[in-house]
Amino acid sequence: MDLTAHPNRIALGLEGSANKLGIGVILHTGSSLDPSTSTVLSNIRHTFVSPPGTGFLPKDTAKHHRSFLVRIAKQALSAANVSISQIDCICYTKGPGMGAPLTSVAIGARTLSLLWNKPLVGVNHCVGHIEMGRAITGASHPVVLYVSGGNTQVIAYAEQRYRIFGEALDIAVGNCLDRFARTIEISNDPAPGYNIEQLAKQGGRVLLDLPYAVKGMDCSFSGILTRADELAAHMKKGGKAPDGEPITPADLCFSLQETVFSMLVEITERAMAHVGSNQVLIVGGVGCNERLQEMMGAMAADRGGSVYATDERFCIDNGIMIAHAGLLAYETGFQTPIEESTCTQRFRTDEVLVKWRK
Amino acid sequence: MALERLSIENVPSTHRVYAALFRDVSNSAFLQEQLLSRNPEFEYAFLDASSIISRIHLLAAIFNAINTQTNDALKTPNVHSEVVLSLSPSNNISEAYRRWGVTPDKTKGLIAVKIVVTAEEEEEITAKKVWEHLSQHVQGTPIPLSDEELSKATDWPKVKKYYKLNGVPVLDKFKDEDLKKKQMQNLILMGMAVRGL
Amino acid sequence: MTTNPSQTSTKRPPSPSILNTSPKKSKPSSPQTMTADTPPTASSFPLPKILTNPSSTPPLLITQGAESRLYKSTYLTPSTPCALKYRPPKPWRHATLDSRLRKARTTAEAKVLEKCHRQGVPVPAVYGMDITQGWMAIEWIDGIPVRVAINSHLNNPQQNDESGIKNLLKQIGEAIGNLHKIGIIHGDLTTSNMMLNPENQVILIDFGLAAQSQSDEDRAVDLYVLERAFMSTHPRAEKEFGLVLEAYAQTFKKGKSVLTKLEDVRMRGRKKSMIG
Amino acid sequence: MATDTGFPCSLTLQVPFPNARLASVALQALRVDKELSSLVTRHFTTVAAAGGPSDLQNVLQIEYKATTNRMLRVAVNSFFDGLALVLEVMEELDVDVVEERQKAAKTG
Repeated sequence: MDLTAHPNRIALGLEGSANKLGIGVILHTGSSLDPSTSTVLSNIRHTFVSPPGTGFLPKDTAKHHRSFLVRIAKQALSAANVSISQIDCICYTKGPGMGAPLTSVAIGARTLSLLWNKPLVGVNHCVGHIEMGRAITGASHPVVLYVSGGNTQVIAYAEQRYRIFGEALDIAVGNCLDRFARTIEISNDPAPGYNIEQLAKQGGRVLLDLPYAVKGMDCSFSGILTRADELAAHMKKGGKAPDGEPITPADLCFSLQETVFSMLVEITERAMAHVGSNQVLIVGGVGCNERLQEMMGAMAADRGGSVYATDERFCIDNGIMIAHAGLLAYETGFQTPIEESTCTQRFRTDEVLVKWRK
Repeated sequence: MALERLSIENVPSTHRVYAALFRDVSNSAFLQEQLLSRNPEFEYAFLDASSIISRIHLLAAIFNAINTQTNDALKTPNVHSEVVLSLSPSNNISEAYRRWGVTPDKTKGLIAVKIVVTAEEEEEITAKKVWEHLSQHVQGTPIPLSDEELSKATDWPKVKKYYKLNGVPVLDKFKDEDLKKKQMQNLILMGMAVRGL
Repeated sequence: MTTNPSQTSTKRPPSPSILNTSPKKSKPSSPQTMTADTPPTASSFPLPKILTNPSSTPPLLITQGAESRLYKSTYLTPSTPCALKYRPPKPWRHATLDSRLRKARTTAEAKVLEKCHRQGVPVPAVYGMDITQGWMAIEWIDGIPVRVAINSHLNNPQQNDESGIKNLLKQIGEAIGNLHKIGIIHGDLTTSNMMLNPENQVILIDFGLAAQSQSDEDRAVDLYVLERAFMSTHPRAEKEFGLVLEAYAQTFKKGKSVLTKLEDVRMRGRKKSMIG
Repeated sequence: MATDTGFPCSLTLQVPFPNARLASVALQALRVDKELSSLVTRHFTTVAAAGGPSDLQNVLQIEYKATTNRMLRVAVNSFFDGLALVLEVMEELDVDVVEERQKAAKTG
């Protein structure tokens, strides 16, 4: 059966691989052979915010997702204003991510799939980000920088796979920023990275020396975090910057951002040079950062291209991207049988057969 | 006239570079004395030809010196003394003068280099003046500044010592003398390029 | 008369991107190409002034790499072809960090190339450089990037040149083994950063991220970087990559323990799909 | 009940549902995820309620076996977390409930 023969296809997507629970409804119109149109019918999110100085633990995050799943699903359905009979499939995040939160959301997705008698589609979280980014920005063949709390990857499409050209060899960049936010005990609300960004805007007087660790198209952040933590301890003891002024949290946030973002822009540029592309798409939670977008934009412009980024509705984890990527796969005939609808903490971007692209 | 106007890639069009090679020089002490006393009549780089292996070797030193001058980063009094320092793989200036500069009694083969900034139309007069002055003061036999003549003058054991080319594994690999010399030249250019790094 | 290199270069036809690996689309790239044949784009930073002075071969932009531009020109004499590698300032990067990185990388690159030469590992020679301006003139290597060579093998299966590709992969392993043996880490091993010269010898190029190290960990990461670049660049030759590692361990006696370490590095890499 | 030598601690849960369909939904939704520990085994079935018609399999039955009581408790607690979500989804998002609510929203 050619599903794209249906003029309208609708999917419900559920995401909960980290501390955001997101549920959204997407509509695809037109044949997928022609450029089909994607319309966001609803995109609802609820974030588990842990107290300053702490990270989100799997157990608490899973509990949050279970408590809010029905409420958020009801909101998503009512905002989308679609009836159950109009929905073609239920999409959920198969991985990668934290086990317990993923499983909680998967249980909800399976129950809906069984109750509504709709096929289930397991989606790779990273592919969700990439496809949503492409759909929103119209970037056709970009090098993708995927930066979040769990992932740092430079990706480009080739021969039915999103191939990983570069990645963090230890912790993800978002994890580095989040953990540093804990070190200096700044708020996790709305997100630690957001608060680092705001603080960094007050910095700029000095650039404190942090390790710069790029290896080919890969990079590493744990050494930088260690050094930044040391500098924070130095600051708490009244330490001074090279210019003789006391070190401030703003100096630290500024220096940390400037250093890690330079690394990200550099590995992205390397990938662009390597594959011969001048488009960059930034996805993932860290992709909201305006300084990162600005640096990336300047780099891309220098190469005669441009940067594509989405706002917080789409770059922060959400349900709509899962619905969208799931529906793309579903349109090619892909389904996940209930008995195989497990979750997996480790699920590499390049494991997915991207059948919907040429 | 045995004075050659050297054409070097990327040298500013305002610069003129002249050089001459002499053999059997008998007044090296006098020549060095003029440099030491900063005699304005003697703004030259006087190089000991036995420490130079080829034209490329010489050109590289001259280009490096001119580049340093255009960057306003001279480490020695002027562009001519900078040519001497440029030949060295280390930052020790007096050692560079001793090894590549004119040395009383020891220097028999001499390369004189003159770098001037002049307009194109004055070029001919300038060259003539330079040669008149040189041939008047250098007591020796002018010969063509060719790779062949330079080769004859080269004191290899000395050059190998100066550029640390003894016991370098790569040089044993080459049977062919030309290839071996090219390898040595590359190593010399690299030694000069990474000077002090 | 000098010409503006960026103007000259924009007229060059774009070369095939690595993603077009299908036989129909990919064209053999020019034998003049020294490294990744990315279409050069207009440059907002001209070359340092000294390199814009008269030359018999004004610098022609060959590639705009990530952190450097590569030009073809001549050095000192019209008969000495060279590659000019220029690291332009990156305006998007903090000026302090930018100047620190550019200087450090140019210095490290030159030192590594010198060491390779002295130890007999074939790499391009450094003819001259200026670390404050961020350029170096290096020996021009004729030939084609190994990436192009591999792809042309892959795209001509009827030629039955399986031995050709195997021999090439073996040579790659040997070249890296020899490099690691003398305590150097390339830092950016890809099949675009290797040339196959007219004598069919594999020459490693672009030591812009190279470092000196004797540690198995660093060596393993070096191989891992290549492995990943190889898999994404030549997915159809994925299974053959083992030949590179085999030849590596044969050339470099301590290579066995590096390969063991490589397993760890791979595992760590896989973990990257986990949170935290 | 006979106890396995390696898995001495056991517990059988029975969860009655209004009908066999919902019991089956719960079973399918909950049995997919593997037990995280190898120290716990479990078996899902649907059975008829004691004293009810034998063809009405409206009870979800899970037999747990574990090496220690602690492992058993962890596994069963986790099961209840999942079950609670399944029940809530059934109550609030089953087809008839949603349709009801959408109709009400349109008329109201």
